[in-house]
Amino acid sequence: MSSRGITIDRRRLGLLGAGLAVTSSSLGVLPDLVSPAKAAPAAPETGPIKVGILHSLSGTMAISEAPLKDVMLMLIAAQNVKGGVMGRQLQPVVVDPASNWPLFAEKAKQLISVDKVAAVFGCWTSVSRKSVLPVFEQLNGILLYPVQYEGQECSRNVFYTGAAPNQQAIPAVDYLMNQVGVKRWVLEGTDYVYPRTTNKILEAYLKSKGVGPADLMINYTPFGYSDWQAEVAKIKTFGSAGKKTGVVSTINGDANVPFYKELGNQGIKATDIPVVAFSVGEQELAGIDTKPLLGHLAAWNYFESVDTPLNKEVVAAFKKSVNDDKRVFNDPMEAHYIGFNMWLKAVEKAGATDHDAVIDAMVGVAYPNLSGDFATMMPNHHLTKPVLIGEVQGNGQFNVVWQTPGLVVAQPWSPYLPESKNLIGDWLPPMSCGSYDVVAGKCLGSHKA
Amino acid sequence: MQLDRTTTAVTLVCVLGGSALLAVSNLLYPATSVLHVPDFVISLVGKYLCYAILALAVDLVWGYVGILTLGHAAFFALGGYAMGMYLMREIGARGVYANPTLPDFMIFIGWNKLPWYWYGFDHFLFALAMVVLVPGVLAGLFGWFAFRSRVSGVYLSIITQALTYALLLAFFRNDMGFGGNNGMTDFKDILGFPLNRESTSAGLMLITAAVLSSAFLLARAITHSRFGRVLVAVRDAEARTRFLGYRPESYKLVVWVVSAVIAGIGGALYVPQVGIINPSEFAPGNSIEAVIWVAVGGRGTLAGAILGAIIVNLGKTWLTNALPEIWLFAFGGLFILVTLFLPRGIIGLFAARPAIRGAPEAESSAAESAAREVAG
Amino acid sequence: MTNGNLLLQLDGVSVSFDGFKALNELSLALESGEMRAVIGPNGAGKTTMMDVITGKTKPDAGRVMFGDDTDLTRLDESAIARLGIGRKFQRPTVFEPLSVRDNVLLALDGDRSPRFALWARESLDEHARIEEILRTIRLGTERDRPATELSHGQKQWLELGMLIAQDPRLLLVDEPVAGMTDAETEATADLLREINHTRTVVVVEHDMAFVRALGVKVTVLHEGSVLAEGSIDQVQNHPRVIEVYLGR
Amino acid sequence: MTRIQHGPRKSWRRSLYGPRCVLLAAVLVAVPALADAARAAHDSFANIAASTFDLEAQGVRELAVSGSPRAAAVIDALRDRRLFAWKWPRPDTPLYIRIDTGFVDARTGNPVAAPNRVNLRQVIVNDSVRSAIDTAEGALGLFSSNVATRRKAADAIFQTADAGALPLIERALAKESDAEVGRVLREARAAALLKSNTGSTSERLSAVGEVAARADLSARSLLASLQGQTPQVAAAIGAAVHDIDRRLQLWALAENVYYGLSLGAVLLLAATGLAITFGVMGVINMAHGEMVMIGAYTTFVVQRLITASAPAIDDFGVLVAVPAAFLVAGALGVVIERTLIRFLYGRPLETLLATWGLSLILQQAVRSIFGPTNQDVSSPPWMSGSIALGGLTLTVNRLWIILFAGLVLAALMATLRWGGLGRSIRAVTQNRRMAAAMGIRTPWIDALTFGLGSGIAGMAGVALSQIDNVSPNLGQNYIIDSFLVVVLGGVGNLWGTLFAAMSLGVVDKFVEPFEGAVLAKIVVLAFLILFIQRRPQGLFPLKGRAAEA
Repeated sequence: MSSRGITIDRRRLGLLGAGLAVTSSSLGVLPDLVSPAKAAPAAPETGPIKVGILHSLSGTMAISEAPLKDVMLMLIAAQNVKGGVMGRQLQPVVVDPASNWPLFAEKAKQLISVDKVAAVFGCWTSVSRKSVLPVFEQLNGILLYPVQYEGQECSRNVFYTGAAPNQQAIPAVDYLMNQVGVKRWVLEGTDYVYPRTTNKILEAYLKSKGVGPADLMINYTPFGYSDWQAEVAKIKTFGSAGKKTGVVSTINGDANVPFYKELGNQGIKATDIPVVAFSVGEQELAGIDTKPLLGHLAAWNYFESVDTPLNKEVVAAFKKSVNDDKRVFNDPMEAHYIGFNMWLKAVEKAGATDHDAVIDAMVGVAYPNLSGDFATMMPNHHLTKPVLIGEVQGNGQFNVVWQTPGLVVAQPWSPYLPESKNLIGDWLPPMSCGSYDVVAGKCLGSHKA
Repeated sequence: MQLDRTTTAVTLVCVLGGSALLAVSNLLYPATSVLHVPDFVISLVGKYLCYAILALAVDLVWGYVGILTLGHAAFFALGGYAMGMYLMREIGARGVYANPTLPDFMIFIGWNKLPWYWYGFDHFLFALAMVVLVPGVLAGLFGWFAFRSRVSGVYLSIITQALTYALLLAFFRNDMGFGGNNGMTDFKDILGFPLNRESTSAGLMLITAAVLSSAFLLARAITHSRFGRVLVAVRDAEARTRFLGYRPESYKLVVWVVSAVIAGIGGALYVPQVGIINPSEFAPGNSIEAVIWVAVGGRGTLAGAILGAIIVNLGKTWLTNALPEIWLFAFGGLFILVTLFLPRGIIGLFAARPAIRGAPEAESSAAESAAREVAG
Repeated sequence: MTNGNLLLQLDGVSVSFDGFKALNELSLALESGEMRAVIGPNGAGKTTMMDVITGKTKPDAGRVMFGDDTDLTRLDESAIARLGIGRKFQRPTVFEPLSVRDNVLLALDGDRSPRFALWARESLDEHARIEEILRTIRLGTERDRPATELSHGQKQWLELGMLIAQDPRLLLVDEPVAGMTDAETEATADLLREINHTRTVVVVEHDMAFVRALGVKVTVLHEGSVLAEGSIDQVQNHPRVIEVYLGR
Repeated sequence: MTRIQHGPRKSWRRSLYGPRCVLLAAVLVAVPALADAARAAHDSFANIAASTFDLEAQGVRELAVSGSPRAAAVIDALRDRRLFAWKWPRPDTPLYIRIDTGFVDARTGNPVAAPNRVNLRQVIVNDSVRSAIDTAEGALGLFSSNVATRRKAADAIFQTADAGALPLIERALAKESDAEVGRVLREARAAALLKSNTGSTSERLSAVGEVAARADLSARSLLASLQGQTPQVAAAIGAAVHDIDRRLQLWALAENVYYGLSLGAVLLLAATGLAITFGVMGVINMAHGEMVMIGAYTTFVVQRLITASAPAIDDFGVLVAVPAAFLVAGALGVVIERTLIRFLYGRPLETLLATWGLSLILQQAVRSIFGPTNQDVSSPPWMSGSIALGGLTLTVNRLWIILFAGLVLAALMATLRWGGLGRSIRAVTQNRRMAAAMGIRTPWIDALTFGLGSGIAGMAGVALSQIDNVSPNLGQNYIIDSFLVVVLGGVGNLWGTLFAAMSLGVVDKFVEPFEGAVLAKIVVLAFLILFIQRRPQGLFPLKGRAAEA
């Protein structure tokens, strides 16, 4: 009897039923449950303009993403003081995708379809971007994505304010090749899409520069890898072939500290084998022992240390807004700064928050970089950027040792990869296509607007 | 018996009725209406129902045979990957590189030919078969080894965790050909129904509800059969059942495989609704989370598993919005409170007599064996 | 003593747990239809002997022949049980959450395969046998209560009932009357004798009065091997037995 | 066995303004060749602020040998980015050094009125310049009175193998008393000789021999880098390189074992605590990893406190942290046992769930207190760098960890065997009732045992803080491995734990080169799953009635 499922006495059965019923019906009122604002029928033309902020505030990615939320809040507050845009105030809608990729998609849906935000600033990892991409394309939203990434993507609904590979990786390699005289290359990366693609591009690029396969070593390690002994020893041996050797590191976040420590301990100094990293910025250096990293390099489009009045002003404003002097300002934060201001301009240009209008208006908008000169939103929804090479300093900051003479135009489709060498993205009519095959003369994939 | 039927009825009504209600108000009422349920709520509910299926699978093995599985999310994810592979092939030439056969991520890592284990996934039925077979076979092998060599109690729990952990690492590797860390996403349509259409997501949710209900009925049928009673017997006094001439291992194996398959189907339904499948689904934490859903709802009461999954996830959705930093405290606290003060879960509160009076004894016997194993 | 053929034969069985010899060259023969009482001080190896017979423990040396041709040491518990060897534990172990009749139902001899269990419906014959057994163990009125609610004595009886349901050729009964009232003990003795009409029984017991009441051949174990064998009076007067029990 | 300090170099500010300057002066008087260079002192600053790094590096070399009394100070300033030059490059550009009080003229060292920043640019260095600075340092170090410094300098000279340094080396050799340093200097000379395309074939051949004798990577890379040699020499070089490679391969094998052992040591540390709580008490503590994490954070806090209060013993903060971590984690363990675990004895699966919940709480708590970012735990000099043992490079921090793991295990075994607590623990685990009857307060012993296990986990955290990130998720990465180690080794058997940890480490490191790090881990896991199923009791099962059933 009692073994058969469960036994209920009649008095309480009602309760149980009620319990389940409440649960199921409560799903109906989820919109109120999950978002403070009541579901509006359609984006209102009056009242505050809502801006979505989609960055992980908890979980493993919180380290990198939480500061971006602070930047956005600062920018929005500042803009509201200036009277908002088109006479309307801006209202931030912050959600926490908790470093959980499916949750990113869910929250994106909520922001666009329930909160009816005018634009979303968010995502960090490639996988989070990939998981929200279909949502933005389906609901025709606007995403401003502030992080350097692997490229090979060009969506109409996304504005990539971070660097494409040719705006970070390739100049860095040029620097090592020409300024430091590196002849032998180690491409060391964490095993996920960004390093894989970047290294593929670099491999092709280096080959095109006449680097033989014997002088190229590519190596992948898992996330959070901490036991670098063998790997570093490999690099050491590889570097003992009598040619100047350099390491191009696409190692992700947490694995970096043990890596540099091991380098230091095995006696590899930046002067022997320089390491240039693409994922190590001020935020990553904050609060780690930088001694082992001294003199190693990083390639970004911005460093907090760049010496321009505008930069000093913005950084100061940020530190004030979070009233913490120890907080740092890094490349993706600058990207958000530029992206946000570009979006404002676009809204004013379009005279509305209507997505299609804004998307078209964005292209061609220019705004000053914190590192000087102007960033322009190109028809491929990427920015023109300067590329800076910085050396790690004792104080967790970078010192710029080299900088591209001019601005670099992004190539989301790498010309060094066979599958994408004929592709370009151009969202201006007549082309209006994210992946246009200039040879076949037709638009590939489903990116046609 | 009478009362038990009523519980079942209540559960079915709530699952089917509730979801139907939502679907209707989503499709019939215009977006302007107050009664309109936004699209994302539908996919949200769909997600919850998938979790409920997973919870059901966990309850079947934990509640009735006392196998505390810390790796069931692995079967869930495998089912999801099987479905994901189908959806990937469905994209066809609409991918970024317009390659009719190769998924984008393969071109990404420079493959020019489809690996053999991707063959056939362009057929929906084949994919469905895999959804059932892959988790089933893996569970079969794993269980056959484990149960035959009488690995039990915490040891079993630990190696189930190791299993899902190993799979996690494996699927992270890009060379595996399953999209590495990014997994698979950007799906276009399923059986020709575009995934981005409201009616599709509503339909998927309804199907999920239907599957959940039938899984519930199946599980109920199993646990009510003589087989089910043997399971309880094995859970509480495995040695005794041996001396009665039963082979506990074969009973465990059967229910283990069934449970894994249910979990796999849940995963298959999960993927089209959340639009992405990637290795993070294998994370050991997910499996343990599923166990706590069951614990909250009430272990060994199938209805409780469903209730728990939905309630906990509602709380998660709400908390991650309202107070992100509180979330982990609340969730962790839930584990402790439930195990300390609510060993029979929410349903237990309603049950006149212990739903599984055996539970504490069951544990203590398990404990003794553990104690014996570690004695000295 | 009946002069039937040998049903069970332990032949030089030794079991040792790191150094400590639980069974030491134990040899013991049992005729079918016989009831045998096994006594001995703690650590004499009584329970270990049962473990060996039922396949729970594999001996380091020696054979355990069941009938003429089956060596039990090669089989596992469930196989041995299906050969027709039933065991009752010292501490009554029944399936607590299951109802009394379900306990008996699961014990009824028959197909033990999962496939069968999945589709099995309770047949009339099964029903009849369950009712009969419930009557024999005097739990008819308790049939639908969960076993966990039974008194200690009732659990002991339920377990015996399950043994009967198994319909074994050989019963191994470990301290059946531990913690029973005199009346219950009396009844249990009767029940065992009744069972013995059709089956071979081995009773391990401390309670001398009970063993005397059974009035059967007694085997005394000491330090893992047979110390003495015979009627209760014979063994009680056996000098070495006295020495072992009373010490010097 | 020679000890090379690879750790972060001390800033010149400390080292040079003091004895080094004197030393430099000494060099100057000692070396007439440099003295007449000094006459050209005013030029020697020309390139120091050059517009290209190559020219700048050139400038550093010039300045280093120029013998200008300001050389050390200027090079020091350059390294620390305190050197400022006229924005628009010109040979006689004014050079300023920023000091705390203001600016001084780089050439004279006299204070100057703060120049208008607008016209100044900070002179920056990159790696090529920095290596030039290293050579300069080497040049100066060669004449140190301290043998170790000379040894280091000689090594630096050898590494850079700069033909221009030949005369310098010769002078140093002439004065060198220490045999060891002398050898290195001769090697350096040989290297420099080979670089400079001077010297007769026979000289060059012997030089090759001398360099090859080092038989290490730097020798190999030097030889491999030599181009356009006479066939005879080239052949000798080829043979030498091949010979070195062959030796290195053997060493590589030994090195792999070392890597395996050090990984094993880490696993052992992480698992030892668990061997107590799980192995001895049978408590499934999923929050074990968090105990390790808390130990690591304790290290962080202790270091902070010491830096704040007693900078003198800064380098030994780690040592202080060991007992601290033990106490903190141990105390926490006792609290947990009293408030949570004890209600769950005999219900291992519930314990598992509850402690998992606990681990989430602990992680989030640490995240809220210290923030989500990694914390900065620095490695003291005596724990960084590496020891060269023949062809082996043994990293010092790993050596310490291996040693530490051994000590912890030994101490634990001793406690269990001879300690009063250990006796009671064994009594309780063997026969609780009897122990209680004999007046042992079993609940208290339970608490202490759990505390002991947690405390050991805390000490593991101190070690891990030296090689891994100190972040809230630190423990997560070790919990599964720890359980597998304990189970593999045979529960309740410390020797088994030791053996299991070490063999896992070595296996992992030997699979890694072939399969890559990820697959290595997977292979090990798969192997473990199968193994545990074959031998549920682990490598060293406990026999006995208890273990049966």
